[in-house]
Amino acid sequence: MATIKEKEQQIISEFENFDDWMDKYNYLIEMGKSIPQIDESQKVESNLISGCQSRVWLTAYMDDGKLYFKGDSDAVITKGIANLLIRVLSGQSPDDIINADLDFIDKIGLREHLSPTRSNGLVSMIKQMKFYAMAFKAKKAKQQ
Amino acid sequence: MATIKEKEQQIISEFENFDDWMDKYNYLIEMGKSIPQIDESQKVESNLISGCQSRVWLTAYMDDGKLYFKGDSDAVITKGIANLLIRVLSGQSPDDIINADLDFIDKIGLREHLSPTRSNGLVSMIKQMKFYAMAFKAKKAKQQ
Amino acid sequence: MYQTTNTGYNLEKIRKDFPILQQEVNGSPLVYFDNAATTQKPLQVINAITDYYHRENSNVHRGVHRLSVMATESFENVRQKIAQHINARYSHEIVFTRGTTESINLVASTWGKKNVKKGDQIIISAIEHHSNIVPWQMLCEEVGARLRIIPVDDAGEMDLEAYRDLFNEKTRLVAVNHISNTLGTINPVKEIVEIAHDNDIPVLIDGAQGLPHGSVDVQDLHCEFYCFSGHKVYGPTGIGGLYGKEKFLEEMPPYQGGGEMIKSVTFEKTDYNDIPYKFEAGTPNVAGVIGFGAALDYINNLGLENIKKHEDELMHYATTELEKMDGITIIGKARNKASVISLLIGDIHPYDAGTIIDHFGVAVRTGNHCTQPIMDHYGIPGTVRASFGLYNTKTEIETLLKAINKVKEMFG
Amino acid sequence: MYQTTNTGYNLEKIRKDFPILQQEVNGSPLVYFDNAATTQKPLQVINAITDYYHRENSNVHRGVHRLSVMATESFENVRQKIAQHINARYSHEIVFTRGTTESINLVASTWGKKNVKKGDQIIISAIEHHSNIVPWQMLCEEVGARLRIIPVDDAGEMDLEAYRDLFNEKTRLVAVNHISNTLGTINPVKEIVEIAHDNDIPVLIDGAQGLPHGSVDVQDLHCEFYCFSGHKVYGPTGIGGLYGKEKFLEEMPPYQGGGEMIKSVTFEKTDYNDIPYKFEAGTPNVAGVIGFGAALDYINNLGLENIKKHEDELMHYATTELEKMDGITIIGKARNKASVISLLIGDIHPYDAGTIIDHFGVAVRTGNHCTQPIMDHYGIPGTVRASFGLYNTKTEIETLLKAINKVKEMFG
Ligand SMILES: Cc1ncc(COP(=O)(O)O)c(C=O)c1O
Ligand SMILES: Cc1ncc(COP(=O)(O)O)c(C=O)c1O
Repeated sequence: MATIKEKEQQIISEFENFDDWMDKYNYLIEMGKSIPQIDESQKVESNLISGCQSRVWLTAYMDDGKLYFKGDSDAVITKGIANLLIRVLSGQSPDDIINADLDFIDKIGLREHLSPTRSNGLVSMIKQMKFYAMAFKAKKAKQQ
Repeated sequence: MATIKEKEQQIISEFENFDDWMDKYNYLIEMGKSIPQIDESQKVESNLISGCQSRVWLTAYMDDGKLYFKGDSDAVITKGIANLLIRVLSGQSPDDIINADLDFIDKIGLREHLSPTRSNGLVSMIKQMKFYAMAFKAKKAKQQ
Repeated sequence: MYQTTNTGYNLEKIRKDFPILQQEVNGSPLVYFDNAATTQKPLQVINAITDYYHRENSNVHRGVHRLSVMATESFENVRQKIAQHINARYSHEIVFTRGTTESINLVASTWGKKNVKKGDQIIISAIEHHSNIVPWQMLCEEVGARLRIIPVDDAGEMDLEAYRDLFNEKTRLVAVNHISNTLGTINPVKEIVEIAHDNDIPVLIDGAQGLPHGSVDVQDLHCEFYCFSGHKVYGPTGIGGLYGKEKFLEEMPPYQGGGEMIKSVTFEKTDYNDIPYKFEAGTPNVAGVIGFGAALDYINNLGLENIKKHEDELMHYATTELEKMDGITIIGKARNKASVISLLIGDIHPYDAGTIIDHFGVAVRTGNHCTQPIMDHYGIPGTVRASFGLYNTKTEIETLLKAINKVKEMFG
Repeated sequence: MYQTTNTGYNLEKIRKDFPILQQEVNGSPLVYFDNAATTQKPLQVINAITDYYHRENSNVHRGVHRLSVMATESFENVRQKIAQHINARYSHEIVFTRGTTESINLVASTWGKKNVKKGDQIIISAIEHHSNIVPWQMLCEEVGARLRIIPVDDAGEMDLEAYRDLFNEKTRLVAVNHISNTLGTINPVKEIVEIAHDNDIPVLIDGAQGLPHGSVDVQDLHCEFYCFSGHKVYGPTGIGGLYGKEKFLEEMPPYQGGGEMIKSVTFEKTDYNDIPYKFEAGTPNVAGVIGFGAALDYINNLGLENIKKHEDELMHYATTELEKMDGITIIGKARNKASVISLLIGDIHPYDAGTIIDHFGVAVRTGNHCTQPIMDHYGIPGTVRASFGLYNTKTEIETLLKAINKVKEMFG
């Protein structure tokens, strides 16, 4: 399994192929549309991260010491970016997730979507992912 | 007895003699100091017009259809200007007092002391003088 | 250069007054269609603020020195100018606040707390901005009163028959907006006030969008309160006002405590100042007030009727063109509308649409526009909103149409 | 040209940053000694406001378009800058308000109403600004609590022994000023907080005069709340802030209702936003915030220590010279004093003195300085107050001394 850094680098390379913003967004839309990530039955209040502009749903589970995420959003671009984040963080260890700085978002020119004041739900989604990582880590520590 | 306009003109002429602001203020100070207008015993709450910067006391009485004022202030310049106002309005009929526009204050260059926001009490004093005039007029009308 | 049938309205010259419009965004000229959120400022306003700081900045009221006298005069002149602009009877009926939101809160926390009791009712409409909902909700919660809602039909118009029926012996206040920031509906406020007065109930009007779009005459409207923001009418941020009928302001308890709003203070007893000062505790936003005055001068120089005519022209043009396009739903079709258009592009999420439109340099707003209940009414998460100001052009609308076509293409 | 022992403090250059200081008043160069009322603004601040309106003006938060993103970033950067400036732990501990007065009112009407009940007591001092008296009086009146007053001695210092004795099981809050605007006393706020905390009581500090005169470290002070105004620290009017410890802000009910401060609104139920937004209803004074940030940059560039050293020098020079003159009484002689001098000239009324001094182009303040109780304590109607800022000079003080001599001559 590739590390977070390796996966980030992969995505950065993919985005380097795009000449203009429209190609980039078309790719995001593609990703947002093509990958259904979460069951409709899981789109419930408790999995909802409300942003003022768009809504994000997130679920997580632990398997063999790694954390896996599924996500969705009512806005396609938000969903596309959410999927990039999930691609990078899903399947990693809680510690790596907690420490990830995710600056690839910056490098591929989508920083503004992660502004805390954009309220598309993505900033809260990252917080929630790290929160899950901390929670699973604490649970594991207790069990040992 | 001179009319209000005549008295205003008199004061304007007096002030035309002054070359600079200092002479003008010296004259005001003179007037403020030399003319004790009101009995100490009358400097009571009910005669007080409170300004935030200086305090003004005012009393009034009616004699033979004319209204007479006495006034005082804890600040000398305020007192000087108060005395100018009294000189002009005292001994006039209620109607003339109500209608007086007192623009001589402007002409002798003391307008800023009569700004409603200067709060030396002078604006309220003029209001109070006109209020007395209206009250005495109403009383007289009733008696007839 | 710019098409307009509005002779005498020199759009080219007007646009030069707004430095921000000369800017490029994402390589395209900025098209600013977010005027309902806030308007851009002409040089006349910016310069008035600069001049104030260069020449007379000082704390107002009670100073004996020259700067303070000058600043106070400029400050109070604007109060008078606003009073004239909305035809208030007295300038002391104008209270300076941070903006519409604070004006409404002021009334809720002074007049409201004195007059609204347990079991009482306050009437608002289904098409209010959060700023004209939440203060009343908070008041209701505190005293145990409740809100009654004037329903709104699908066109975005209030149901006046239903409104009439809401009155009963528990009604204490009607609070409605003059013009909806989301749908553009120009509400029949004069009639609303008349009906309320037939029931002896006072009316507060949220005029945030009323002041920018035509002339306001509070004596003609007969409303008890009218609330407005400077930044929505080409003035600075951080300043606005509350008009209140003298008698109402007189009887209201004070708002915030502090300097300016008192006559005398001892630890035992404090005497409050006269209106409007009773409601203006602390150092006011003097530069903001000066800029607000310059903004009113600016629009009055252009002519309120001219501005309205221009904006209406833009709105009708945009509406006609949008209705020609496939898959566009315009939300809000009141007969009497100001220059605000809310729309949906197919079932494309407003956030997606707004993101793409931004890349064409066009600033539209997306989301619920702080009017969530009316979004819930339509069953939608939000809209894309284009709102036009006095400097916008038909060419700019064409750019928007192009961007919308691109959105359809990309998400189609 | 300007004498100063403060090497590296280039007064001549600094003065060029302040366009208003180039002005004449009554034929003499303006001498601005009313800095405790409000300070003048450097070009850096004025330009920041102008730039903002020229380049990024937009409503903040929640917009997806470029201007809104830019404005929001600039806006939030200033929040962070302020947090750093006063060493707050988190930037969400900074709430934007109109100024100190509103910050105090905010705490009184949220934290206060929740925590102060009938019979409770609030401790303030005899030397507070009306803005730190009246909000507590209003709160006390509403809930049936009462004020306890820390006495002040003739030098203008609080009696800490008496303060200690004021605490009892009914005490709920201590609210005191950092630096007195009338007497210049720098109060021992750290010790005051310690004593309060020994009694488990939170402390609000009125920092209106604290922020302009030295560095403030809220974590070192350990205070629960710290209130300040932008316009007193070379920033614009209409903007200020409240620092509150996270835990306190979290637990406080919201302040005003409206846009920005909510997460979701239905007519049945409203969810409030996180701190600090919960307390920031309505469109904020964005340009004011930007200018405030520029002001902090400006004083930090000069160096807080340098400014303080310069101001202290002016104050000591003025004090020494005034003490040499006959018939001058300086009111307030605390050992630890900021650059504020209140004085009486014989028994000449302050209004008379101020009027004459103004004719020399010197702006001093006269009156009770919104601190009537301390005037009552001294049994005087007011004082003449000269307060120095970072741009003042010894030459200017000499002009003041000349004017005072003239006052003595004219009223002698
Ligand atoms: C000590 C003190 N507290 C409070 C205030 C009130 O500040 P503002 O008027 O900016 O709200 C001032 C200034 O007037 C002050 O000097
Ligand atoms: C109809 C309406 N009411 C109230 C407001 C609130 O105005 P402000 O944010 O200036 O307080 C707005 C603007 O956001 C509005 O459009």
